[in-house]
Amino acid sequence: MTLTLLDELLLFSGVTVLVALFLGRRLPAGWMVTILYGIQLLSLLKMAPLGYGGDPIPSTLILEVMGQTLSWRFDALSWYFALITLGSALLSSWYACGEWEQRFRQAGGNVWLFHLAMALNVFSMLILLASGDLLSLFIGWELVSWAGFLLMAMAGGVATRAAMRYITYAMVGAMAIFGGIALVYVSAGSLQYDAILTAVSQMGTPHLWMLVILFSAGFGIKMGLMPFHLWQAPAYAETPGPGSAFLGAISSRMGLFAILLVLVKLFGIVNIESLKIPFTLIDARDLLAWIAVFTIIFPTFTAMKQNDARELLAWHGIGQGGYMLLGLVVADAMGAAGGLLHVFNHATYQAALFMAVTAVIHRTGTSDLNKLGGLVVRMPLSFMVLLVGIIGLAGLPPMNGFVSKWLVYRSLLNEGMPLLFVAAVIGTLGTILSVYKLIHNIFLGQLRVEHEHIKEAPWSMMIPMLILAAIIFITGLLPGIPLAWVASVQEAVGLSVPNYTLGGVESASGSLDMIWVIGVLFAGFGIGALVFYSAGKSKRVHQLDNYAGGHFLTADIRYQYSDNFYAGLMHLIGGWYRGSFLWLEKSVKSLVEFLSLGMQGIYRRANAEFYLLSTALFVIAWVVI
Amino acid sequence: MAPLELIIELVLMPLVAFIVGLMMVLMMRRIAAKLQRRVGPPFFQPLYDIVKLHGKRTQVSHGMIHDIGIVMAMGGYIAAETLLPVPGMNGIAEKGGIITLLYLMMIPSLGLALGVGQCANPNGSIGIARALTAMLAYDIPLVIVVFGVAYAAGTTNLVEIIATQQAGGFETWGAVQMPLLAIAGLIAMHASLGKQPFEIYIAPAEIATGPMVEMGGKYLGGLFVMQSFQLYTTSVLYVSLFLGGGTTWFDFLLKSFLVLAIPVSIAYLFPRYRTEDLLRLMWKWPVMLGLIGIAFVM
Amino acid sequence: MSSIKQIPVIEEKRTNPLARVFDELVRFCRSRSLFLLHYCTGCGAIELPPAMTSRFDMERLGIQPMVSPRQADILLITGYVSIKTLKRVILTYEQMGSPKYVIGICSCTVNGGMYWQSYATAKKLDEYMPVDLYIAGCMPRPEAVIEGLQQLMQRIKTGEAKGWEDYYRNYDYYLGNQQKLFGNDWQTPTDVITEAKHYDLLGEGTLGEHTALLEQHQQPLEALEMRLGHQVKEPAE
Amino acid sequence: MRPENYEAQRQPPSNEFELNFGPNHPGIEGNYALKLKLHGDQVVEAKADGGYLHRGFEKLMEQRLWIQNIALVPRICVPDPSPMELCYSMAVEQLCGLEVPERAQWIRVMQLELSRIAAHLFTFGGHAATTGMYSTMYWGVADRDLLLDLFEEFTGGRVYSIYNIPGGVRRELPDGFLQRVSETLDYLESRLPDYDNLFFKNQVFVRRAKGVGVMSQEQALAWGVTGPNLRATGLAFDVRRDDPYLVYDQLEFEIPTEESGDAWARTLVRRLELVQSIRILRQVVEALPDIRGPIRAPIPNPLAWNVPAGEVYTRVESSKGETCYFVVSNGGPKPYRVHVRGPSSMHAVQVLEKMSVGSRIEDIAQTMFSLDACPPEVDR
Amino acid sequence: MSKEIAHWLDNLLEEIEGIKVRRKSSRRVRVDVPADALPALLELLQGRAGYIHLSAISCVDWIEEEEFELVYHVWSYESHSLVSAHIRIARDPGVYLSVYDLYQPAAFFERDIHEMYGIHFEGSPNMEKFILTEWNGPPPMRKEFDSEAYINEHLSWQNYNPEWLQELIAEGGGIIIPPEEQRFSQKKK
Repeated sequence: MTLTLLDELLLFSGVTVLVALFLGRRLPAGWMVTILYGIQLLSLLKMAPLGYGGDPIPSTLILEVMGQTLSWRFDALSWYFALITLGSALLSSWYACGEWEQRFRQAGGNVWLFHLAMALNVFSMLILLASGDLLSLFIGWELVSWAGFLLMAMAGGVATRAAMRYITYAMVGAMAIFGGIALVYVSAGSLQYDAILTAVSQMGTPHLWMLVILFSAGFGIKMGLMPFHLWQAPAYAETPGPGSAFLGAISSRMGLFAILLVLVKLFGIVNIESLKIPFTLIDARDLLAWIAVFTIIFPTFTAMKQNDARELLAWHGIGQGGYMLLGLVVADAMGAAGGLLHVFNHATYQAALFMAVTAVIHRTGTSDLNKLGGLVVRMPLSFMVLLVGIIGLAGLPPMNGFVSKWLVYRSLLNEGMPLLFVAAVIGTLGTILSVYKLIHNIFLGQLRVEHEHIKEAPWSMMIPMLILAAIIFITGLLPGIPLAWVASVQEAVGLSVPNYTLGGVESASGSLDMIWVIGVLFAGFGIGALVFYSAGKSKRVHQLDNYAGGHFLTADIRYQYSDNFYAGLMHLIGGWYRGSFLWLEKSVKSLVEFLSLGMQGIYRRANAEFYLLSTALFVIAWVVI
Repeated sequence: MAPLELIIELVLMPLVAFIVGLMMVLMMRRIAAKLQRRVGPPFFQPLYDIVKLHGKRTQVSHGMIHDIGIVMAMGGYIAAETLLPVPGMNGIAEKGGIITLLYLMMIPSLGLALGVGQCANPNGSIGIARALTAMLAYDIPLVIVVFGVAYAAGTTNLVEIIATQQAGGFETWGAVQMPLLAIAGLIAMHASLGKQPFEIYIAPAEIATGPMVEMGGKYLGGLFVMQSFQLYTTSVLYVSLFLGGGTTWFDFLLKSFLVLAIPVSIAYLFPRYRTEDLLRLMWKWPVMLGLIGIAFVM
Repeated sequence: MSSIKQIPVIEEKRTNPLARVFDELVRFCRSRSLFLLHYCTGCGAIELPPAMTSRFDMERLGIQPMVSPRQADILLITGYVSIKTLKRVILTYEQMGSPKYVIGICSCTVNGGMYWQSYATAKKLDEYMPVDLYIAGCMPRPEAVIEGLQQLMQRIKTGEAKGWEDYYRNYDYYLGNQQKLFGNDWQTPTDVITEAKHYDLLGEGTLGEHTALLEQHQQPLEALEMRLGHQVKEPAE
Repeated sequence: MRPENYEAQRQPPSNEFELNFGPNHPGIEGNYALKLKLHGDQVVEAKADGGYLHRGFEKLMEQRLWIQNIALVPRICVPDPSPMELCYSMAVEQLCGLEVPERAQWIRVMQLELSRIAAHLFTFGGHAATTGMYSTMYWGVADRDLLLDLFEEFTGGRVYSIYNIPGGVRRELPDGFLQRVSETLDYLESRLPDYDNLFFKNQVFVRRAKGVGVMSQEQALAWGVTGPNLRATGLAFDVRRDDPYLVYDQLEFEIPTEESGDAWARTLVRRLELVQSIRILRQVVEALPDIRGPIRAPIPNPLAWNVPAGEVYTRVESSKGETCYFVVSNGGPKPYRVHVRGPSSMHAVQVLEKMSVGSRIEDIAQTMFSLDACPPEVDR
Repeated sequence: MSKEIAHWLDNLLEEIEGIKVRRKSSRRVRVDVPADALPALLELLQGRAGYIHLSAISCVDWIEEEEFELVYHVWSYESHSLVSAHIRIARDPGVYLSVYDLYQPAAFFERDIHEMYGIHFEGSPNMEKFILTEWNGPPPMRKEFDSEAYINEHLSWQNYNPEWLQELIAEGGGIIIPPEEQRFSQKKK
């Protein structure tokens, strides 16, 4: 039996888990694991032809369970997601294994558990990405859910509560998916993709409806789609720093991967589009698109109100997922390319942002936006990384986020969807507002007395951040590089491919060439700098030498404008934050609690989460065995 | 296109924009003076101001980002000018298109926001918060308008948008074809200029001129340059979208100045809104007009 | 002794004719574009709105009001300065970017005017900061203010208005007077001495006994430099 | 379920910051300061900070002759100096028992009312400028200049006229002056519709000013509010009518009131007072030619003038409210004690502090200008 | 003020012990009361006679009698008359009660008198300095504070002596101020 490249990769990944498990307590686990991630990445790069239209690589491992064949293989889609997964895992782990780890240990954290959880996450994600049929997909799905729970819950306290909430959601999602799989099995008689493809074409509308709802709900929960988004922000924000960078970068995208695989590849956008909602003009695709758009808007505007840097970023993570889904369900060549490219772009800048924020926490001990300020003079490199990240997140040139959002906008324009277009732009504007709040409250404004003597983040943390910043800029300058991979993904799932170039996209109805745009932009900066710096030298003054209506400022006065940053805006929209989804969640929870109370005589348990959890576990166990 | 020619265009376009922008600043101040029954500044006043500010002997900086912010504010507009076709010069308009242009026009705001943030002045920060809020307000009708125009033209390429308008003379102008969008665009443009009643982020009596509070010398000079670029870009963009661009420099400049004169004349007759009133206004009328306009287009 | 000092005119050492033309241009523009600081220090400010608005219209001379000291070129001291105001005026003056000009409007700035007996107002403005021009009167009419501003423009054009240089070059003298009035612990956030060094404006009178006194009690106001890496000064004990 | 649900749980709610509003700030009237504590854009705490214009007038006046103080008093309130002169002169007259000739009284009324119009025009300008409407300011200040021209003609001074002296007024009106007054009044009346269209009927301004700085009548009475600010809460009280001085009891005029007590009402009351002042002036212009006689009562040598001992409290309605002088003489050549009670000492300190709390930063300047607070009156 | 009201007011005021009422004009009443009776008087005036507007509180420093005179001017919007209540308190220690609970405007006047005369008002909401926040000298309005001496010590006076004036003086013209009248000489410099 010869090992295929995929086997090699999975093997390395498994070895990483084992190394973290058995050697992690004694030896410097961080460095070892990081190197092993590097090896995994190398072995993934050996599969690079996949990213340029190569044939799928199967695994030699095939299992037979209950008459079902379980198989694993890698195609362009899997490779693309695996690249992002391993890249972010490598950089997050690298980031973690220096000074951050020591500090984490001093603070009472369990470094071993952290690395183990990371390794488990990577391993399970690879398993999921490699799945060759629906059953292996489901197994991978469960593994990912539990591995994620481990990472989220490890910080204890608030984190555990958030993780419990997550796993509850995940179990509900799993049940939905399981239901979907069961339904598919009933109609197709098999869980192999080929069989399903043929079965889908013969399915009736109600049947298809059922499946679409079940799958998109199940996968959507992982992705944080509205209205199942509530778990995500607290869970990611409470994960230890590099872990949140990793999770924020890729974890939710597993949901997108599954949606891509099942809804786009197996069911086909055309089939979904044929599902009309009675008495309205919209169909299931529009429904998904609107869900995507609301997923963009609401979490983004919720992020604007956050006062904790990590919560703010985590909420944005949910919002950005909306762009990906939006691009995918528009599903023309540019839209799908934009959505898929955004997965890559989002992973890069989200990881960079979480890392920069973690660097700030590492130095100052807080991520409270109202307790920071003016750090740019102390942590200029972290500032640069955060700046690059937020430009990417906001989708402004010259960073990579612009390209993917541009593609999504163009597809909406081409397809003639004005409302979706406007809604997407509202999301972008909201993003700009909230990321400015982020960078302003951390790095700009008044430097507080207690931060007078802090230093720049250590190099072990700085280098991964700088690498990410470089990737963000380079893929912004040359979007053709990731677009090539995206194109092969599109081919693999049966979507049309845009006419991409190294610098962007060519199209009859308006093209984009980032090389020119960025070139001109930097030329403009150059001329601006020439004009500016030719005008005589300037002198830096102390921050207390500042206009204060003619008064003298002293260091003990807090004059940083940070809390309720967009007060004027909140006068209008503040009343719209009603927490309806929270209310919905609470009412469902109390309903379950009420039911469990009713059954107290039997189970003697009133904890809804535990109840749901155990039920779900039981169901899964019953199914799998 | 020959590379040399292109390079000459890329140099000339911002230069022309700057000079025309200075004249627009002058026009704005002269219109204000006329409405206020006074004489107004001399012809070269905008230039005097900028040269003087750049020639200041001591310049107060609050740090690197303060400097970079101003460079970004100027550079972003310089870059944006090359994406904005003028008669006889297209620059790289075909390589970016209108969406890119709109995004490039946000770069100066972002640069300014960063620079002001570093100044550590609460007035400036409030000003930036208000400026970004105003951006949220006027960009929504603006993108509706842009969507409508681009959809009607079937392209995001500004050169083609202008060409389609010029194809049939006056009747094919965007303003004639899509009057509702043109009105919505005018309101959005007025708001994007930040003049009364939409002047929420300058507001001297409230936040001591907001973002400009710590800007002096070349920093303020940079903002003056940015202002002239802003006036030029906004009015030329409007002319390109709705008034068929320009076939000759004469009608191009005539249209641009006339378009700019409308909001500027209105501005000095109004006080400023509160932030939420601005939002309410911008999200109500122009958005409604724009959406109806799009419905007609589609 | 007369306290109206002769301000030494420093010759510009530019020999390059192009640079001289450029200097000339900048001086011309400085004279044609004057930003007033919007700070009503006293009652003379009531005649500024008429000078600014439709009847006399300062803007036709290129003069316009500005809000913060950073933006302004001219500090108009409109009348008596109470000691509490004088502190703010000095702070404001130091925050303005050079070249900056001080105009003392009203007689009170010359010698205390009709408040010569008042315990609360400073009498001679030019002890505390260099004054480029006085416009006497109580209060001077808008025409007088504009006339004065035009004279200032003339002096800027010929390069005579150099009060701001005098503040750097004779800082010790001004600081001494300020310390006499406000007490020895007087300190503004602007570090005039380092600025003078930075812009090559150090004169013989910049440093002296008063600046030595200032350095003794000065709170450490080191500029927040942008630093890379780990070379951070350890916190002072 | 309110938005708090979305707030991160660990954040303390109080994240206030400090903002100094003035003295070098265009939103503040004159040289005055407010130290604000803000949360977002809401004012949590406001502290007035005065004394920037303190000259120690009361001390100065104790050191100068009775007649010298005439030159000092108008400087206590720069935008509206005439009531200060009058109030002081009335006090000295009452201490000495001087009878002021009738012609002088009518001329004084004319001076006061011209000064009131000028002050109101100035206030409109300032109020409009705080809301970003500079055209009104440019117009208002320029039209005020016409009144200053009149002042210059009959008193010799544009701003500080120093025209009232104990016993009467300093000099007779120039030839044809009344004609020019009524021409100026005609012009002003013709301009009022312009102001209405530009400013008072401007919907944006109305929207800005309504509901800003509201006080009820009870609050106004408890806080010691006087003048147009009190009338804007619905109480028709005017010292000119209810505690008459000069010849105001022979003149016909109304006391305009508004009910809502906000910045809008205060501005509107001033706008209506403008009409009443013009009406009074027209009566004066009509009556003055027929009233002949001396313009001042004979007074002793002012350089050696020992005013009889006693104390007196005089009140005058200035454009800002109730202006009072408490003058004590011990029979010497100089006042023993002069206490100046400017209306703004209430408006600019306590009332402004109380109104600011809970309001928004964009309304602070408007509140101050609509109260027409005059810092030199506070600081003295 | 009609005679009836005046009569009624007189009757009312007689309830206070040691009161001396002097009617100065139809709308001005001067009342002298002992210092400890003032709160009762003001309460009476405010509560029963409608004198709800505290126009001012004035302070007079009678240094020769070692007393401060405090004058409370209250105005009635109903009877249109003003009552000035005079009290005398000892100059040392200069402490008196606040009437803030009766009249809110008193807060400003009491604060003002506190910084200008150094009288402490017990129960006043804010006795911090307001105008003289950056003043370290004695309360300046007290009669013993000599502002000229203070100025001579702290501030310098413009010695205006231009050449043309010197020439005039040399020719025997100009205004020559004899040395004993030169109050602000430059002798200190």
